Amino acid sequence: MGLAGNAAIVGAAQYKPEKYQTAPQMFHLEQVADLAHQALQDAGLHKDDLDGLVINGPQFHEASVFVPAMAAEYLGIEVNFAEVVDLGGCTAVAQIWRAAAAIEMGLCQAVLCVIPARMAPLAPNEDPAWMAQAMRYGGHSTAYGAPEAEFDLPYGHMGQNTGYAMIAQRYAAQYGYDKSAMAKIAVDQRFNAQYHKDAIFRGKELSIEDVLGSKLVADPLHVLEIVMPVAGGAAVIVASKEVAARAKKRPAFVTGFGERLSFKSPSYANDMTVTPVAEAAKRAFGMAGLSPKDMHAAQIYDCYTITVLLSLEDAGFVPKGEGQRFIKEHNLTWKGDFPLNTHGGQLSFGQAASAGGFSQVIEAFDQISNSAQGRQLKGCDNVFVSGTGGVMSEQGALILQGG
Amino acid sequence: MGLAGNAAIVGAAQYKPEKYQTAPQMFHLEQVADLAHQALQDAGLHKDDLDGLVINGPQFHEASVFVPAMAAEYLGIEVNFAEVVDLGGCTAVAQIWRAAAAIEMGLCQAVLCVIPARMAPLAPNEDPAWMAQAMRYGGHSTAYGAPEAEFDLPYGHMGQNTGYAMIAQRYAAQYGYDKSAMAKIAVDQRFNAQYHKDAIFRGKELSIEDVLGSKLVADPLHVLEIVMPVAGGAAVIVASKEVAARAKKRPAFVTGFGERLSFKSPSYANDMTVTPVAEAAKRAFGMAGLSPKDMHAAQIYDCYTITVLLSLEDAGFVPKGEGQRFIKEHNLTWKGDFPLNTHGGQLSFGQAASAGGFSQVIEAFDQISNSAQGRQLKGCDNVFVSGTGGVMSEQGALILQGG
Amino acid sequence: MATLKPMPQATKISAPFWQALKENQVKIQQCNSCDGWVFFPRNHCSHCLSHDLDWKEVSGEGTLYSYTLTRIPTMPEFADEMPQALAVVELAQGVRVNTTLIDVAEEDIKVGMPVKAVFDKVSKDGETLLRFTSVSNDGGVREFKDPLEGLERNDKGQVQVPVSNLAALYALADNEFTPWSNSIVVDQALINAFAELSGDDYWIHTDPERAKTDSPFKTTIAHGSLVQVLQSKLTIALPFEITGFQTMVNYGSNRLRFPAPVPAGSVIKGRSKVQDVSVSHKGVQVTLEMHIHVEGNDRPSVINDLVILYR
Amino acid sequence: MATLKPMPQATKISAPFWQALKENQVKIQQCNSCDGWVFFPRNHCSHCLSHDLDWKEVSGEGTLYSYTLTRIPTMPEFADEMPQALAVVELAQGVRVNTTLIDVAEEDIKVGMPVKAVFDKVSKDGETLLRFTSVSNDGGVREFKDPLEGLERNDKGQVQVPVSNLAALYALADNEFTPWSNSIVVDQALINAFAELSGDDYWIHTDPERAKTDSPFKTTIAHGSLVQVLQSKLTIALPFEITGFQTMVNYGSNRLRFPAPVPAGSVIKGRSKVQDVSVSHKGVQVTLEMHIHVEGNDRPSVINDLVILYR
Repeated sequence: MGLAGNAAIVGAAQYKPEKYQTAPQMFHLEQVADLAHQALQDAGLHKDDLDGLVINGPQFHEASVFVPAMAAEYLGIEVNFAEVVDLGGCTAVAQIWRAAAAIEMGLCQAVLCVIPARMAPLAPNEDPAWMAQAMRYGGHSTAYGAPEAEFDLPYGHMGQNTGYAMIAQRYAAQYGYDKSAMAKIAVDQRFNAQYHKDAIFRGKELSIEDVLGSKLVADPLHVLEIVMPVAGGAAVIVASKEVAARAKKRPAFVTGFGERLSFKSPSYANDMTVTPVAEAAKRAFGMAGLSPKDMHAAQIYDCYTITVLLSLEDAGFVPKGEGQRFIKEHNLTWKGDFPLNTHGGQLSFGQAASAGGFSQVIEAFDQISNSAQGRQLKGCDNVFVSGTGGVMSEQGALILQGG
Repeated sequence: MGLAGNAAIVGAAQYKPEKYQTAPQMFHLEQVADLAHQALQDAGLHKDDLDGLVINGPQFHEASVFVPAMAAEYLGIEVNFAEVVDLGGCTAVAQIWRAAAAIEMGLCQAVLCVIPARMAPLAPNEDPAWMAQAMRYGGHSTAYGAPEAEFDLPYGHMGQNTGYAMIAQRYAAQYGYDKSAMAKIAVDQRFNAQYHKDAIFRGKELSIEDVLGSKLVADPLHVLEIVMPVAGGAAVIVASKEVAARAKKRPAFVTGFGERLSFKSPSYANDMTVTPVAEAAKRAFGMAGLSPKDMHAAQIYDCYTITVLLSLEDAGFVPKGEGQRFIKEHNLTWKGDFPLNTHGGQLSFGQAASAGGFSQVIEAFDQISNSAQGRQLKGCDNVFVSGTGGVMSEQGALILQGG
Repeated sequence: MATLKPMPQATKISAPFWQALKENQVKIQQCNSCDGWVFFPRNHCSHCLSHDLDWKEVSGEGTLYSYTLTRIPTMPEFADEMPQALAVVELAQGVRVNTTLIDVAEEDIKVGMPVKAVFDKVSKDGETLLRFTSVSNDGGVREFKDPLEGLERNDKGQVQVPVSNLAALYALADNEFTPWSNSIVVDQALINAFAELSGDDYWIHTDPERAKTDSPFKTTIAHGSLVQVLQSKLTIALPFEITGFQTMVNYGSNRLRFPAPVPAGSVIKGRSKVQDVSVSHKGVQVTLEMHIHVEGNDRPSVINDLVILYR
Repeated sequence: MATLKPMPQATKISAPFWQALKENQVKIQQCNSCDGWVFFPRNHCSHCLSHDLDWKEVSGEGTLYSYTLTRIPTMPEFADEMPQALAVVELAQGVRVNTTLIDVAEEDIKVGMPVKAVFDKVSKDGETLLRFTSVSNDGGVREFKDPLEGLERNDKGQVQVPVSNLAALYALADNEFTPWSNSIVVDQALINAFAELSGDDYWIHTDPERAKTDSPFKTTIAHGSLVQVLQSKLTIALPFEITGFQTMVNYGSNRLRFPAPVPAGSVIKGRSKVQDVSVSHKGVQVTLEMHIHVEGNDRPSVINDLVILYR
């Protein structure tokens, strides 16, 4: 059942995270082609090797429908698998396993996974105000009949911050809450970011006091425990074993994955503190025939510090309720005994919309392929990657292994 | 490679096609739940059997993003596979094989595939004019930087009719064009529609003279060779062999499939007259270990008569260039020697947006499961189904087999 | 009434829920097939998909499942409630509701605490949101507090609305017209005077003889813009005065329409209402919708959406 | 100029293509890495993804790959070209272009026929679409044909535009102001007369002594609405007259603004332009943007978007 491990990540590209105000503006089609080009070069492959495409569906600038067709035509490729994913921050992880599955089913030999996340230029007569208007409700749908428009917005429930904060509060009530342990997640990751040339917070070190002294946004979350949205974008090439054999870098085989979507608003979860990654990771480890202790690094989706805590627990790295102790007892940096988000995580690397999830995927590939430069782990063969969309609504897990 | 044939269609539901003006208006979430309920009843399954969801991504009324999460929450289900498809008229076929693949990978035991296509009610203060405005360019993107906005619309290239007409003209120049053969496609299908209680053109018979005497829209296509958009919607349950064993009806196993996306505008095709279904069908037949002559019926996506002609040829039912002769030499009705679109096809059953593609899938299931009432074929075990999106931009093929 | 905050729009499906709240009841759906409770409202059971649901009144009691205190407003419009205690309440029936907890001190909020419903009247029309509070608190209804209440009045009796009081400003946009103004007569002499002043001496305004035969109105009519400018002679008792601004600019009109003619000799009167209040970097913009009618005619002769900018 | 039809909006990427057309050249991109030709314009090669592309002028010759004749317009705005010969042309370089074939009789159109570029000037500004015609036809340029050309003129020299001629109506919205009108003086006497007539006798308009000290303008100023209504005295030479309608209704104003004051004694003048023409079930709506300036002031004192409905 599941994957046999015959598909691998063979190349990747990622724009340096930048503030929206100063980042280049490019059409999304243009970004797709540019990122594909860079990722193919990284792999040492040619465009004509591509026969599959996985792209983000929503929020594509040039079209709201027929997005795969428009993108494939623009790239000049024909594909046997034309896929969109609409899983928010889980999209990157979800793209990778879908590409691997298409390859193992024999549909494709090389699949482009891509998410453009720089802003497109405005038309000469376009009013930028529409964008501010569209963002006003923090991504919550305001459509007539949308449950969130009717039952959340009137009370002030919107965006992501407060949902994650409520999950943290519930966790605190059940298991206790150690603020400094939570802050340490951000601090250790910031340490890692100092070793990644593209991290947005490179050059800005951080202490636990800094985190706890930063502005409280929604109890118990401080601003330095919340990701910063940036412009960016990423592409990853997933290929068959045969194609991987002629790629430039050491491939990262996809040997396990899982996906779980449990709700939109965590208010309707069976148990708010048991997150969907539990099921996703269980399946991923089972598929790979490995366990959390076999992992040489964990690249865990980190929109908030609480996401990391719950993912560590629910993915099986530490028993439920013991995550905070674990965090304090371990050095989570790339130099430490539990290397976590060795690129800095999205908290310190930057979150380029749903392409932010690729930062974790690409860091896993960088570590496995020995491309992690100053932060390279020794003997990094097995890496766990997670993705999280919405308010822990949808989560995915990958096991990547050096081949 | 591909599917082992361990997943099957076990239940389905489909709204009767109705004119938009008179059809009930329902929220898309409401339609999803209602269609799921009906399809589960058809299968004899319970909501809690569902652990996978495949839904249309774009044009979902209540949300433009996080569509699977919103729909799953509304249904009250948790899923291990949360999928959207953005392949226009090919979406239904594409949903089915994705569901089957998820099942064969062991992710799911029962997957809901669903496309709501009735209109949602307008909010009390909502201006219906926005909808007319949005439809003004026939679904062509008008976004700044969209190639079709820049290089097609200024010349009048838009919508689907003229693209299909140009494909027909090219075909005519290469292979000749027999108007009455083309009209016969619509006529034979209309005959079939007389035997389906829900067909929109039931009670209205048609002759070749009627078709050729109907208004010419874009040479060589007459209005009676072009589908009529209607309100509707459909759901199909795909389940594992184990679940299928306890379903009410004879299951239709998915033993082969293929998908191919070649362009957005057929102007950029390598050869406009060789359509993507060629690759898709080849893969599907190969996977199932069957050939076109093994099929007991063909349910071929029929947005236009030309689509049917090219699909018959490119899917391998008849050699290239000989389709028109074949059509004249065979009785394509359910009573005939080559049963084609035995429900009437979308041309005579009605095209409910991208749910229209489900009419072919469901007719195949109805025939295999002996539910086709007055138009039931005898001994119908193997059915070919195709789907077509855009202007033959993206096509898919399914081989369904009674188990 | 315009409010600062997003308001729920009831659908055919959810209407009984909102109607019950107006009547100070919590009603949720229960499935007749599986007995499961359903929230938010749907046309099918979220446990078994049955369509056989009934609305049932429940006590509105439950426990606090989780909460957070917002230290930055989730939208600027919620600034007046800061910090909001955003909450998830689990009703006794097991369903959860997104809401806000009110009238509980920060230090007294505990996950798991028993809570009860508060019917919060958020508009004059009785629109009601379902909030919760500690069971140890009194009362199940929070009456609508008019944001204009308690504000001072000037000697004309107008409520004094500081330009900084957004809630009160929004409350002005209540879609209620003022009483009618005084009436004035628009006679031929006035029309002639305006014709001379403006230069618009078209016969339809100035030639009663010709109008009798040639005009569809069979008499002369006033210039639309004459009636428009006569608004200065119509004393309209706006119930408020905006205060505390640096400058007030008459921005012009967003819409000026002349839907009905004013025949010479007509008596006209006017009234207005606040159509919209909006806040931007330019300041606070108030749009007054001014209507001038010929007495006895339901159709206005002038509609003038006057925009005034305060900063 | 407003046009009936959707017009291409050049991007940074495609601008050289459209600019070349303006200069009666067909330029497409060629890849320096693989020699492949690229169309439509991109920032990378559609064959090898290289970013090393150059714009090359090509002959514009090719063959007709396919076509259709539209018997129902794809948009109402294309009604004047019916039947359009929508075409796909394969250039000699192998790339294909969506276009229209022009000046070829229906019966002469054949898939595979050799064709050549026609640079179709679709606006006064030289905006050019790339159309194709038979190689046996003359000329590579179709000059812009002003839809107003050839229409009759009345005795004032105004072009007569039938309300049914949509192309000509759209051509009116050309964003060019008329010449200035005559000038008139807005003196204190006129202001006083208006104050009396309208009832607006606020000191800022009527009390020169107080204005000297208290007004930010140090003198009295005219009422905005006075200046607005004086437009009747400003003779503005619109270059057109719309004809052939049943009724003409002065709908009012979509926007009325008073951006600059008019001090007493100022000389004012006006001009206008057609801002918009739109067609709906109500009829043809023409919006005239009227500006009134104090002589010597670049900033208008009145902006009035007057809406006139013809049906």
